[in-house]
Amino acid sequence: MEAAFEHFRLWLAAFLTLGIFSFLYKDNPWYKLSEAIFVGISAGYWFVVLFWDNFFGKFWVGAGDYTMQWLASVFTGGESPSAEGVDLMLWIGAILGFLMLLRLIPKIGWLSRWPLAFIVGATAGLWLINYIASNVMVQVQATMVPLFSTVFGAGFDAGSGVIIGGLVIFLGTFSGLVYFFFSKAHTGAFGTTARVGVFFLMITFGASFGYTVMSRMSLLIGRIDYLLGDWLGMIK
Amino acid sequence: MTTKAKELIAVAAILIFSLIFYLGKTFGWEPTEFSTAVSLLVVILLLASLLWILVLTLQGKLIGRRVVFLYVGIAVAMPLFMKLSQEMPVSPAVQGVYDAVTELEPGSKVLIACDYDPPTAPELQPMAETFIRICFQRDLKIIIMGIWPQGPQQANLALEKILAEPDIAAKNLQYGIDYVNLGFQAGNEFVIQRMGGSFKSMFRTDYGGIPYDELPLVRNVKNFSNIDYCFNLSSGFPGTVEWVQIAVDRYDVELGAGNTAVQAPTVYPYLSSGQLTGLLGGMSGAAEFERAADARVKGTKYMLSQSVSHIVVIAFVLIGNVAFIMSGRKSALKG
Amino acid sequence: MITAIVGITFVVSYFIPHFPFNRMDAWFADWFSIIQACAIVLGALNLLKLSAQKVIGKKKDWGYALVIILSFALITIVGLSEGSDYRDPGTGFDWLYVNMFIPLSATMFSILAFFVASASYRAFRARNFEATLLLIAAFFVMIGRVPVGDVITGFMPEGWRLSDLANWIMDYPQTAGQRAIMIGIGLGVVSTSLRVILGIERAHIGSGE
Amino acid sequence: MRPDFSNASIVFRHCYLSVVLALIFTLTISLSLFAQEEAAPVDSLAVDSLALADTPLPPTNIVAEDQPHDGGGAITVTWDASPDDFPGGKVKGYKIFRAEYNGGQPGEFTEVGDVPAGKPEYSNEDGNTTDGVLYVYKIAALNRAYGADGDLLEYLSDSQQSGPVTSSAQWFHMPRINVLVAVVLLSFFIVYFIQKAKTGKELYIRRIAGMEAVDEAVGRATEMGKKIFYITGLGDMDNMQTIASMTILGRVAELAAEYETYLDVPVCRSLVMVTGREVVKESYSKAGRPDAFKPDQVHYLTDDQFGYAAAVDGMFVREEPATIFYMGQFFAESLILAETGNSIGAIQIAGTAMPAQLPFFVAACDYTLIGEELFAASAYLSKEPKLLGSLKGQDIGKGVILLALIIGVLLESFGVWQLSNLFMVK
Repeated sequence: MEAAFEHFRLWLAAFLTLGIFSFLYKDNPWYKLSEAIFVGISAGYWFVVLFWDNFFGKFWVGAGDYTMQWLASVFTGGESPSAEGVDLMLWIGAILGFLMLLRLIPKIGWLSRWPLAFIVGATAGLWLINYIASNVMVQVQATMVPLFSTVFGAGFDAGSGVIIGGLVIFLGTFSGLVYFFFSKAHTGAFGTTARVGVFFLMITFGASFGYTVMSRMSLLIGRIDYLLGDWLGMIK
Repeated sequence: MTTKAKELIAVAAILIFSLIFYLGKTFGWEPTEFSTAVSLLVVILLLASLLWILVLTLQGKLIGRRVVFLYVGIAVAMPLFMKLSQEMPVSPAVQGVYDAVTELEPGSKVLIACDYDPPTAPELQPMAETFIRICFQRDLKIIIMGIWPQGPQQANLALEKILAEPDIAAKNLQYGIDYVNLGFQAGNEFVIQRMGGSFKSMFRTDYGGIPYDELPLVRNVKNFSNIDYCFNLSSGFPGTVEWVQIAVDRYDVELGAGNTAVQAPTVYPYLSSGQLTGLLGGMSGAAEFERAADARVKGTKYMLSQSVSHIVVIAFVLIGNVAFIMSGRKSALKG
Repeated sequence: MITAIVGITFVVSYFIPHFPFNRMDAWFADWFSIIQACAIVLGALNLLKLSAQKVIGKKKDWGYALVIILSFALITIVGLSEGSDYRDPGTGFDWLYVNMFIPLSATMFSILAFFVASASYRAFRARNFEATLLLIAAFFVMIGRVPVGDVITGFMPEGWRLSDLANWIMDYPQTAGQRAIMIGIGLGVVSTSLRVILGIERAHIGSGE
Repeated sequence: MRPDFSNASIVFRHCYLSVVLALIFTLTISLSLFAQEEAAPVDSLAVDSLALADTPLPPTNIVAEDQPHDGGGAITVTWDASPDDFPGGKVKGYKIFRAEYNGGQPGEFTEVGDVPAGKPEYSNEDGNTTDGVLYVYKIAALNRAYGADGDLLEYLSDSQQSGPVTSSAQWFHMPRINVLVAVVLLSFFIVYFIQKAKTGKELYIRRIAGMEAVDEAVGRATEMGKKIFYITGLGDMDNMQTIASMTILGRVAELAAEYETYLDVPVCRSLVMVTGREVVKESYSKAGRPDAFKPDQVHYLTDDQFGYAAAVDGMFVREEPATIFYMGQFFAESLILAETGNSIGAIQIAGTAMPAQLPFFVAACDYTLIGEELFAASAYLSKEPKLLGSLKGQDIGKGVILLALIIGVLLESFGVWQLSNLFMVK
């Protein structure tokens, strides 16, 4: 029985793997079936994970369970539960989540706009600061480096390589930013700088393409190894 | 014959082919391995077909997507059958890990932190296997843990495989005495930080639920000061960067790391600063590590496929452009 | 209104280390994950509803819609019935994860390798100067990352080989371009956030209250 | 690393302190040389001749202070390294002990942490001190050695106590004042130009190639009688790219409603589905066709990255849309989607602020909005003066940065570092 189960396991995974691969040829029933299983399984997977990890793990363990016990103790006159590790602020999240669910009732569905407005506001506030600090200021500071010396204050000691490198970074950042100007026509000297900026952007894209491409192959090798090795035993 | 019929026949052929080999495997067929001559022939055939694609493209006949797909599939699969004679130097970064492990006294305790998941297993699993093998061969004690949920699971797969190897199996290693798997602990980098105080506070029980104090190997391990070497397998956050910042910088742990090719460059600076004793980067790192340990298995095998796939991509870029320039950049090619 | 107040509170909280402002972002992260957990009920119901409509109406491909419903039901029932240790090895949920979810998602991910090859063949053409730059950068980085690159340029002195060139491209022009993009994104986010907080951009909450 | 002299008084204090410390230090060492026996610290383990040789000298000058700019609950302790703390020296690390300080007497000391050798600083980052309670600290230099029977022995030498200290919370994070200035300045520019735009002043905005094509792309779908797909990416509503994507979706939906073309928005986050519905509904009524809106135009598939990619790929090949938009946060699935879209011959317009995915979109799509352009796109599409004004304000911010870059690099090159320090984020 166990052996039969093991056979089934290997074939199931192989069946699904080949089903997805078959899409490369064209859309077909095998792919459609694998796709439907994939959508159902993965939607269910995340449903379960979010339920146990976020709702149960965060809210229930952190606040909900305590509140229930506390309420029970109030009504029965028993001992109130220990408040260790309890964060009643989590209730706010639960209430917002509940308002979200009110969408299911069309009449009061508009209440769900509150949590949405809250999320969008908080996101805007948080990221406004984070991006100014980490994207703008940190990057500007990183670009402001001495052009002619290796260590700060060392005077004119750098080799040609470092000087060229420093210049390239400065010019690239500068012209790249010029490209992003929206309210000024890209003509004349300004336009030329913006065009240089585009060149730098293109080199960036090329380099990151070349860089990522290589690592993508390893996944394919892993899958083929499963098919030919684990499943069919053709290779070691 | 209609297309539909042809397709059905193709599917049937694949099924029958699979069935034959699957039954073959079940009844104990040996894995296929190409001899040097056959390998050479396959390589020549692959190159010849690339040339043929070049010629076709030059004539203005752009090959279809499906041909490209088929070609990539074959080019990646074939090297897996080949016996290897690819010589590659072992880079200092990889040698660093190997030297650090081999210099440990027998009986030393090694912590393996597995912070990766199945999608990156092709790159990191060979590293884990080789590392575990070296440890067992040199009678080092292994403590496994993970701050990625699936890391310890992957480590178990590796353990299972290495323990089944004849020379390791002969040592008759005991769980709890020679190796333990403490399992996963949620909390990202804070887990590392708390482990600096006490391992037990983070891992009350091991993977299987045995209480920490009932495991002879770790009973006397209080924190990082009782660990002789630490090896981190990482494919993202939290990973090697956090291990360096906390375990190395704050608790003075000696750390080596294995990373995916994508992540490795972000970790390189730690290597030159000495915060890492060594680094295995991507499949090539795994292959070099196997070479250093003189056990060429998965990583080495994968590496050939990896090289071939790189060449294929570069070749496709070149072919596309040669054809494009030859055609006088006039006709916009559509594919 | 809510958006504005909440937004400004979060901006201010960055500068105030005092309680309760120092806890704001941690709280928000917790609240958000709880809201997410509630909202996925809406998403899942929507998926099931659309699939069920297909099955009931016997529309095209209704069989696959049924498969979606069944596989969703299967993993959800198994996962929810197993308690909070649902992820441990040996559970049914783990079995479904390892033997169905992983092969599917790893395969879908690996399909990328094929698309990378076909995109390289088809799209990376030296159409104009910009495209040529992109191509050349990609080419040098790719070839610099395999041993072959150094073999070809082995005659050059150390430090001038292809792998060094690839590193140089990554370290300097690539960094510069990346930085320009990042600073630009930073400014774009700030401006968009302000528009949202000021209520000028309010498409996201739909028509008036 | 370059020193941060932003606070001159601290510099002065440090200089002064270090002179005093150097004196104390010399004294201690000379004393210990003359009288090894007396200076030998009290060992917490057995004091025998072996232990004596292995016991390091204790650290000196323990200073405990409230950790500044925090929410309370943390104390920073610094000390001067033990003379035995050098590479290869006897000190392997330090242990930190803490006791509550009541009525002028320290209570029982307990170990609260440890740091490796060479790092004479500790702060309880987990914030486990209670604000208002007085504490005293002492630091022990630690040496580890293997005894004759192979046991690991620890040798500790305690330092003097620190002065009593308590942790407290502050109301303003001083070192972050530069960020505050940046926020205020940038917001001022943006708000100023929004106000100015409201008065009706015409603003020039350069063309953004991808956005020029939106009309044409929607029109093409109408001519061909095919669908339009709008892909919002993997980000949830707590991501600015998704919020920007939602506003662009609004404009696209408006066009689609005008042209009477079916707009299909498959999403992979439930909150995005809810928001997307509001957005599309609003756009349809703005275009005067509220009856044409169907909630299920915006529908959820799965939260999983590749499950979503598989499903969307399937929809692409089955329904062959004429136009596909990709706006938002994308990861590895970008090329899977864009290549499939390309193979069915759709017009594709993409926009993302994920630098790693931009090259793939550039390769496989007809138009790509790069980084900041994604955030500018909604303003550009709407042609609303207020929104365009914010773009102008953003540009002024960019101008300031460019100017700062030039001046900063020049100053740095000639040895002046103050300007770049202003941009340091703490």
